[in-house]
Amino acid sequence: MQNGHTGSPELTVPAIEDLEWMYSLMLEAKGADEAAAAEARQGKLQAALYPVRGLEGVCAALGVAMTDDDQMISSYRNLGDALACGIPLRTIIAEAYGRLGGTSKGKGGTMHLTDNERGLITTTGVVGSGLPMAVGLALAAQLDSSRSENAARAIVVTFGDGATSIGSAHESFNLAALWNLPLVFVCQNNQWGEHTAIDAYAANPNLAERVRSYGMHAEAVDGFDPMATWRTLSSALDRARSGGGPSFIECKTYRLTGHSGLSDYSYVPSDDLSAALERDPGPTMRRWLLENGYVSEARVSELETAAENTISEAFAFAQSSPPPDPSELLDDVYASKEGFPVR
Amino acid sequence: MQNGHTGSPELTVPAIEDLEWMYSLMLEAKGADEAAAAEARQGKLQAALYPVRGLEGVCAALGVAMTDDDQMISSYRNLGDALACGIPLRTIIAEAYGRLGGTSKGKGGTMHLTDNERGLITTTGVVGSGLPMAVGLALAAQLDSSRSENAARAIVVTFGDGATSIGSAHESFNLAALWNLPLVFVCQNNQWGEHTAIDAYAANPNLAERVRSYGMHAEAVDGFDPMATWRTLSSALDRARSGGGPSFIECKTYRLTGHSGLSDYSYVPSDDLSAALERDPGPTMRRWLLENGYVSEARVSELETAAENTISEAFAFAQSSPPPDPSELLDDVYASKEGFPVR
Amino acid sequence: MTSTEVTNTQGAADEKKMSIVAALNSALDIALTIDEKVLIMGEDIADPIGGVMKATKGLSDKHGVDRVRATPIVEQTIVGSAVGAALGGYRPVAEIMFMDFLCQAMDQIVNHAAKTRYMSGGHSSTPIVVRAMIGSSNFGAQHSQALEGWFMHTPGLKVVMPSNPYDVKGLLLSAIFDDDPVVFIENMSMSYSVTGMVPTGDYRIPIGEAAVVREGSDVTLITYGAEVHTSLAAAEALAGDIDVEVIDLRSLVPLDISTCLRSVQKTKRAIVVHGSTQFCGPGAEIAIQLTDALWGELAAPVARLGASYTPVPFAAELQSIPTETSVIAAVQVLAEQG
Amino acid sequence: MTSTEVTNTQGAADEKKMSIVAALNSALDIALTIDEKVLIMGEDIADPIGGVMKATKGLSDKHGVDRVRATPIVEQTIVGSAVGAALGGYRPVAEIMFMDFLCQAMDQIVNHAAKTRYMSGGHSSTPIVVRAMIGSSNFGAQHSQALEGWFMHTPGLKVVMPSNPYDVKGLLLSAIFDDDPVVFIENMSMSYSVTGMVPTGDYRIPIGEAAVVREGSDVTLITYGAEVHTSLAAAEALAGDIDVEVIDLRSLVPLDISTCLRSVQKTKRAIVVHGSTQFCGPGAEIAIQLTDALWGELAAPVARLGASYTPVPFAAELQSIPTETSVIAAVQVLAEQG
Ligand SMILES: Cc1ncc(C[n+]2csc(CCOP(=O)(O)OP(=O)(O)O)c2C)c(N)n1
Ligand SMILES: Cc1ncc(C[n+]2csc(CCOP(=O)(O)OP(=O)(O)O)c2C)c(N)n1
Ligand SMILES: [Mg+2]
Ligand SMILES: [Mg+2]
Repeated sequence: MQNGHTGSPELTVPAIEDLEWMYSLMLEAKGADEAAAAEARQGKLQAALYPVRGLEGVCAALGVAMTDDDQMISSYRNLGDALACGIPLRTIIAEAYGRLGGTSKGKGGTMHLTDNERGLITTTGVVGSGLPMAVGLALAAQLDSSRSENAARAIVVTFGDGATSIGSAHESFNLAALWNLPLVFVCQNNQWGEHTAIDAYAANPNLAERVRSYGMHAEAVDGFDPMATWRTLSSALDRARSGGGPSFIECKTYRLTGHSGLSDYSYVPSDDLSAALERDPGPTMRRWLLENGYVSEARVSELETAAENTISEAFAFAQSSPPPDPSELLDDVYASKEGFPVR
Repeated sequence: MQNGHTGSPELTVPAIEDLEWMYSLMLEAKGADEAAAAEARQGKLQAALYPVRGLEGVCAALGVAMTDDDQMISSYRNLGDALACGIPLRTIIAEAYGRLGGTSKGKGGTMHLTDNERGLITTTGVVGSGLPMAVGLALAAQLDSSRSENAARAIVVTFGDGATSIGSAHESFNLAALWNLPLVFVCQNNQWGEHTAIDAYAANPNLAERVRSYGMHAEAVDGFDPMATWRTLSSALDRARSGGGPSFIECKTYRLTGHSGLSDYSYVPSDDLSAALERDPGPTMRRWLLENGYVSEARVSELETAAENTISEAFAFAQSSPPPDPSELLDDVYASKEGFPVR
Repeated sequence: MTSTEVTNTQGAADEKKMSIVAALNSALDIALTIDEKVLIMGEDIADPIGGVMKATKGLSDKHGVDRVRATPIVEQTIVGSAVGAALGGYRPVAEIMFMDFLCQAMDQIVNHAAKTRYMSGGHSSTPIVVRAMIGSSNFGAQHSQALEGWFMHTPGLKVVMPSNPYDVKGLLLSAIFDDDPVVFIENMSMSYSVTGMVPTGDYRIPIGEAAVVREGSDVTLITYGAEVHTSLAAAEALAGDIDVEVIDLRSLVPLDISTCLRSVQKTKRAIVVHGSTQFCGPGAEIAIQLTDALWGELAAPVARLGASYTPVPFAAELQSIPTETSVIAAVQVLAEQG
Repeated sequence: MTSTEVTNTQGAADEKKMSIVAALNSALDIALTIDEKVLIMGEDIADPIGGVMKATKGLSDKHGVDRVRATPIVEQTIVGSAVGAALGGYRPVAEIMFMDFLCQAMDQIVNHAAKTRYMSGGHSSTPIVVRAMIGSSNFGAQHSQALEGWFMHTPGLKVVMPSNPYDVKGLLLSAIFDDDPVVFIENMSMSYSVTGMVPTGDYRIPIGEAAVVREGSDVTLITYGAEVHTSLAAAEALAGDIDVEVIDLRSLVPLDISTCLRSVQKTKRAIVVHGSTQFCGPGAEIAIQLTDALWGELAAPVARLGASYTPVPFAAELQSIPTETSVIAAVQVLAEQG
């Protein structure tokens, strides 16, 4: 998240620096995804990759809406979320290479980015499993704020549309509402769960409507519109921080690539895909920034160049970061190694 | 279920023989629960017991609404459900004593009554776990009916209000709706999950409203009114059999005893309990039968005596039924014993 | 009853006769009192009922329903939210009624609690305790499983399974203040029937130390949980004839194999006795470790006596779990061998 | 590759080179064709994608989406509805992508599928197959666990874990038509890389028969799944120096201990090699059974080589699972012993 930015919803648009940061995040997410896929295709990177394409605007909006104190739990499709927390791209990429410079010393991999200082508390590779953990993290936030004068913090959990099918999501919605937790459920609805379209797995694909019936605030927003998403997320986060309870925000987008880095997506109806590509959030934001005069062509180019540099610097850093020593295999299983079997 | 009764919803009330059968079931359920608790109190019966008290009317209505072909999955609070399927009380009680004459040869116990011929396909002791199995059983029914000229059958799954919290329920609601299954979710809402009242565990205690949002028919009915319950269940079952898809029927009652056979329930607010006892379905049905002239006082007494006899005969049968031989320990783990470890 | 050193930080002199449930309650009360980061979550745990076994009786009244939280029936989310609260700086204790229902929470225990430290490269701790109870055959096959073997087979978890009120309290306090996730297993059969003198104050028993609960020279019984009592009864019955040493492991991970080795080096004969399924169970691990370490020194193969390869039967006549009689028989067979 | 008799009921002469995925596909296709009660359920299994590993490619087009059903992301209900459909007379195959996600379905597998026959006093059968895949460290610790030990420790389940296309097809067909629930475990690392000649028609390999896949006289490696290949490679590397026999267990429940005994009676030295965690894992059971049966005959303790007591690390430099090198080293150590 942007240092010091409070995500106030009274502003119609974020401050210029935040707008620029948003656009940069979108560029970095897209560019890094592509660079990683290229590396994987050449066999130079052995990692599961889940591109953010289509969700960049949601991640960017989240990054500005969250304060430094807010915390997040993310899932495997986490590159944009990690950037939203302010994690430097190079530690994200180093983790993908399994290097010591990664967020988790190379032990977790792409699906398990963690940066406690920057508020990315954990990342799960299991669909839906972030939600119960977010309930507990929000409970911690609620208890903390009831005990101290410090500003309340909100918890964000991100997950896909497909995750709403699984039992843990249901249990968590009820509990968050029951306990009035400072929790924002950010559903990154890209209309697909791997190869299955939402209409094929949900009897009622209106997810916000479903979650509203638990007795919590739930609304859908156009996730291809970064400003609208920012406003909706900001007010959900404000509500959470001010004791107004949890929200479910369904950010509707469309998946602009395959499910994973190298996977085929010829099954995606081409009309739907091209309609979605028309609304590709990066180019949309670029046009909007220019048309509304928030930034100049020159500044946009500057940001674009900077993003490219950040990306190449990140890959260079990752590739030159040393891997963990084989002897580290047995570290970090427990707080101390004493007494445990080695095999 | 009553032999040959088709549960047609056009009738305002069931046939006289069905009404009598309903009243008898209610008497047997209540009387058997009490007799079992007395035996347990004296240390003569070592079994977990979950009395049906308060739900007798729902079970009786279900028994008449279901046809012989319909099938049920029940839970630990199953005595009334088992009677609804037409299972003789004596095999139910023999199972509670762990005897060969029980529905499961004494191997399952009170929480695991099974009688495939009479349509009680399985009984689970795990809250909520019956629902996914019912989805599969309903799928079997749907596939069978698409392949044969035989009458379609409906599947019933019974569970408590507390079970609606757990993840498996959510997954099952969506899947039943998505696949348009011939399945009736019968929620036996007695307002309590063990010691926790529904308002203390559900942010929105309007369960029918919650399930409606999955895109299926959902309605609440007064479970203390056996006729209203019968009508609602009958039409849900008809809808299921005729391809109209699943329903969620929330039968609202109140728990008239403790959670389990011998458990304390002083925590239940006494006003609520006495208000509920006013509506105790057995006495209510008795009055209604007499007031409307469906049966005479004499016939009612006859039914009451018959029920008492059935109960004492059931306990006598159970107590005289032999236990399984110790050597049967290793039987029934697999279809054949060959090759498996014994310890 | 145990040889373990006791760290008694308050009211050292005060002792009271306690059931296992009372010992649990006392440990939880102390933990809630001394550290505001301690939380308890579970079904029906708030007052007035205070838990189906009453282990939390009085605690929500005393410490508030914010910290002693009754939940809906959501095992997965009870454990999952404990994991989340732990990541948020708390020390949650999740109560799961019957161990069988841990099946609902395996993802949070195994994929998350056990792995967050490792997957974060050591940056995160998940100090949760999952308390769960092994039921009894009166409840049938879904309320009576002993599943400690699964958790032993899952790196990242500690596994504790005490046999008496003193150990219960000292180990539960250690578990709560341990920085790793602990699966803490209780036996329903002992909850009220096993009592003992327990200090009323705070003391800790280190996780990972076994106790020799009966000395003997002929055969070693290595056991834990409720089977400690079965084993001790068998040992008493055999006294004079066969001199049986009994080891109460108390913790399964870390496993105190040294204490076992010292004993079996002396007796040359050992049986591992447990209530969980014998096949692929804890006894296999212990037996092969002993065999390996004492190769050439044993008088007979290390034997095992676990539960039969069946679901737990309901009928009392069907005995799947070791009994005093079956332990005695196993000891007699072993004593003759070799 | 195996010594098992083949029951080939159609097109006996026809064989084709198949990957493991092709063998799975062929088995499923045959099962769907010969018995209308066979169903398949799982995430993304319908065409056009035909499953994330493409094991069901073409099957929903051929047999209909009624019988090859793509589901929402609901592991618990995939397995639970398989149990229900089985109780309703069908033979469902539930596909769970990664074995780690079986954590979500443990209740249905363990509390229900494994126990319905017993709890019903033998009145019910639950003929389901749960197919699940062990992933790889490239996916991290939540997509790479080998959990067969849990299922071996659960009475009521059969557990199958084949190593090659021929066995995959013959065992999957047996599993589908078996009247008991079967957990059928695949290794992602072999899905496409291991190929072999496979009959195109129907044949069955009995569940519970191991195969001696390499004869040798000095040391026996007892293994299954992907580690069969690691073990064979190690054996080849040692050829001329140490003569290694390799046993592919193929099924873990029932466990063919007789084939192991015959081999170890000859070699007097054995190592159990597996990809699951060594501590409290399958190797412990096999090792102690061998020790017991061959007491006094072994030249050295039965050794084990399983995964380290860690979550599976992501970085390629960290090796938790047996490798050709570590198997070779273990064989060399054992050959020197005794
Ligand atoms: C419990 C579980 N089941 C299955 C998977 C395999 N899987 C990974 S991503 C995915 C699709 C998830 O869809 P969605 O929630 O919409 O998120 P998206 O990938 O579209 O961002 C599946 C099925 C998993 N990781 N966890
Ligand atoms: C998964 C699971 N968690 C907890 C329990 C213990 N338990 C048995 S009954 C019950 C309450 C269930 O309430 P409800 O669904 O309303 O049914 P009722 O008992 O009121 O009929 C609980 C918590 C269980 N059997 N299964
Ligand atoms: Mg999606
Ligand atoms: Mg209830």
